[in-house]
Amino acid sequence: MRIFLSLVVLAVIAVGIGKTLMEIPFGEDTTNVGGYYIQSGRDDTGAANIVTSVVVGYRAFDTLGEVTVLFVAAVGLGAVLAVGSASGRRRDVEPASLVLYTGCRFLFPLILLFGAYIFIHGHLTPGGGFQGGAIVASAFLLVYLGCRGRRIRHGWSKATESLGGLVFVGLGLLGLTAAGHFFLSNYLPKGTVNHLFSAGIIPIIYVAIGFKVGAELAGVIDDLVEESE
Amino acid sequence: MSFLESYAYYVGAFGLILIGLLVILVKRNLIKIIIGLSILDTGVNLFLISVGYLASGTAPIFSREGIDSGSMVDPVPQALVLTAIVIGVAVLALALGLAVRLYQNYGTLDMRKIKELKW
Amino acid sequence: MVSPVLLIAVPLGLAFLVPLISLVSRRAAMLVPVVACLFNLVVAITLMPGVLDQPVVEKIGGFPPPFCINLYAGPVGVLFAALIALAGLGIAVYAMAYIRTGPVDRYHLLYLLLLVGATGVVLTGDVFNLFVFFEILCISSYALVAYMGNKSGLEASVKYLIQGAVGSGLLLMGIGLLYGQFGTLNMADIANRMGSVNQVSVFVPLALIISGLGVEAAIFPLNAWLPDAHSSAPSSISAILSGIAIEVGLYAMVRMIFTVFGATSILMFMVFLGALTLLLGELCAFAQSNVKRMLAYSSIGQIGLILFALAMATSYSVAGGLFQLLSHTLSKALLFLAAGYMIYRSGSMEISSLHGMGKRMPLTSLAFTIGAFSLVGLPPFVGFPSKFLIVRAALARQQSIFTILLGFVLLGTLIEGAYFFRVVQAIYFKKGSGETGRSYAPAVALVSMFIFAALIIFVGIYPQPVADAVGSAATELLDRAEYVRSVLQ
Amino acid sequence: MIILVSLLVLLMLCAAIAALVFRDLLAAVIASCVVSLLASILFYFLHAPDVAMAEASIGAALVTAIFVIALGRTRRYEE
Repeated sequence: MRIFLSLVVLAVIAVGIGKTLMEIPFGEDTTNVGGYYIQSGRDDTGAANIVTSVVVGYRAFDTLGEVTVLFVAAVGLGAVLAVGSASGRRRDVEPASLVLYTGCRFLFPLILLFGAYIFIHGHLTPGGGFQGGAIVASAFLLVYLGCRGRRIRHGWSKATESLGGLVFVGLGLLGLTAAGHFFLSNYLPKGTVNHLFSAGIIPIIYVAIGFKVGAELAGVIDDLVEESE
Repeated sequence: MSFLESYAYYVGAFGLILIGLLVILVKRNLIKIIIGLSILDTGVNLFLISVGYLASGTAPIFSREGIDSGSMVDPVPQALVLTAIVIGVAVLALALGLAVRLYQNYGTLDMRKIKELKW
Repeated sequence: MVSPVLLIAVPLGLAFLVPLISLVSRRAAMLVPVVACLFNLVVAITLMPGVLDQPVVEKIGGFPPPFCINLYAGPVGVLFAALIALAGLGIAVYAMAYIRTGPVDRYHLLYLLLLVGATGVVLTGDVFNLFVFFEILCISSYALVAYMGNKSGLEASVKYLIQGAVGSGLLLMGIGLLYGQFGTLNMADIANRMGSVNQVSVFVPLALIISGLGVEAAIFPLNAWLPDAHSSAPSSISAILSGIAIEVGLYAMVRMIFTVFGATSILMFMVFLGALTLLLGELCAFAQSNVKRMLAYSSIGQIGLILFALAMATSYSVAGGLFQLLSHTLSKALLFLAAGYMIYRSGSMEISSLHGMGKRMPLTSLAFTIGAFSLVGLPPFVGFPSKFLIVRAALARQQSIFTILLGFVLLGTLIEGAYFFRVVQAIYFKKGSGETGRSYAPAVALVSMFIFAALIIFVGIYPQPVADAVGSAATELLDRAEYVRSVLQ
Repeated sequence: MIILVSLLVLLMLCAAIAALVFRDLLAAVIASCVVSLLASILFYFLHAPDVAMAEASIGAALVTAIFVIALGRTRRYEE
């Protein structure tokens, strides 16, 4: 009965969306805003990667909100797992085998370096703060596999999170006083397209996001591991 | 030909959305429901990207000189999906944290048995 | 010139500062929401006279709309921002005394972020940006509902999270369909192009967006999460969820229907839905023996009443609906805050355990009574002028269908009066069984309840300034062409 | 191209159905990881390398890790 009802609901949704999709021309260039971004994105923001120029330039406010969502989730997860939980003490775990341990120690700095590369070059190549931050966090995941006793220092990860967010908001607020008087306007010199030091505030913001996202996701993993062992 | 290809993407996206909703509606295990949410998210993201797809296009990156800007795919849906993926992982992490706490308190993840609250 | 973006950016900056502050002192973190709300209140009041003449369109990044995200600070947005800051301030002051256990710094941080999310939703002029701020609002409320870490809180939070996540999935799908058809995400730009497409094809995105937002706005039949979440959360969180979160959801929905879609054809359906939500909510509230569940169901009823008024779409009725929204925020926040300490004292949420509370906690009981009378709509409290406006607006339509529906609405109000008087009677006229010694809530909490009570009485006696503000807000909500022109000029 | 894309879509839907029917939650989690990975490849074909990277690193890797950690604390089999 329940399954039948669910199927009926799904069928209604499917038919409705299918009918609307017939109206959307697919594979044709009908976009208004997107076309403008492609035409003038390089000149407006100085980033070679147009997706980056949209994410951190035209729609940077969305990205500020997105960073906040992740922050909320990390803080909320900490709050949910902390209140009234049975002792936060970690059970003694069997140490990892030597192969795993050595491999993790070898890979950890390389992965960190790769993550940093991804978010530093966000305005030139595919990738950016979020992807780079996730890669950095996966390096910390490796630490939990290989070196099971190690913990992140909570103070440091918290401070990184805060500073990343503050840099973002602070740069935006500076825009209100700097030339243009707009929140998050790109007031730094834009340089030459396709150079590392170009695109004004975009690389700075992406580096801040990279650190922040990395610290947050590592903190999420840390919170869950602390509880689960 | 490109019409058929784009059709395949839509079928994939809506397949995922419908399967995700089905998991959420039918299953009673909380972890299973959260898996359903993640599948639903992936489907919605795939759908959004398909909207901006240009059959003969290139990625919207001026990685070298001389790329025709007219043939680039729409960058806006990609920016939106980037945001949506991060929001999705935020919700999932919180949901899993709640699931862990719920299991500590109730000893089960079956939503039929978790009924402290009456109407 | 004060920029409306400060309303979002400064509290957000303060929120990012909280982890650093709490490294030094955990208790200092609880002052941050108070400071942020005071700042927002001052900014909103400074902006108010300006936006009544001419709405401020803030272009973020400095690109011309529709290429940037723009904030639209019209009368509605600034009024809501002021209301959020005001209610947020009162409840933040209360929470300084009420929240004693658990990671206190994280509570205040999440609370501040919830307010930031709500402010963002009411100010933004971009569909996807609305989705992002909506998620901030939702995710922080999921976490806050489970804050106490008890069984019922966790269960309510999980239910809320699952329904909310499906709702935001639907909302995102609707936004994707809109982008596919119009190639833009700016509300004014979409509204401008709405006439150029087949009306049937925008119906599905409209339905998806309404059902996505309806989950948070607690419109029947999408409100199964609300009674659980509002009754299991800590009382200060119940107050902010009932007073701000669902109202913001309703605002987003109304903005979509009126401004973005201009969908006059579904308004009649929304009127029916509002009346139905009202009746069901009040009937369920009548059947409750648990105080907080009763208040939660009463919130559903009130949301139905507000939706009923807004969906009639005349300038009188929309003004009445917005006024009712304001009065519901103040009254319901006061009710939950007062109930919080009465439950704390009696140790149980049952109405029967509140017997004799009028002697045991005189000031808190008085606050509860003021809130209850205001919500029912008795003069001289703020609930009276707002309900009066709605009744007058419904009669002014001069159609029998509205008169019949108005009859149902008044029936709902009668039921509401019945169950609130039952509680007030229990508080004052029933003999309590246990101890009878007097006690008072902490001074900080009493101050916050006093602020709300004073506002309820003051606005109830001098409704004119608020009535003027909601009047121009109603004009803004109904005038699509003006909205489009002022953004895209 | 069209054959490859159709094949990937078909595989992806199969993995999603597998995530629906498996009683072993660990297997279901891995199936949903496969869904994310295949979606990430599809994103690449749709000329969205940024999104493909995000989906692979966040959607496939981190989410799966979080799921597995959470499963370690709860029950592995659906009752």
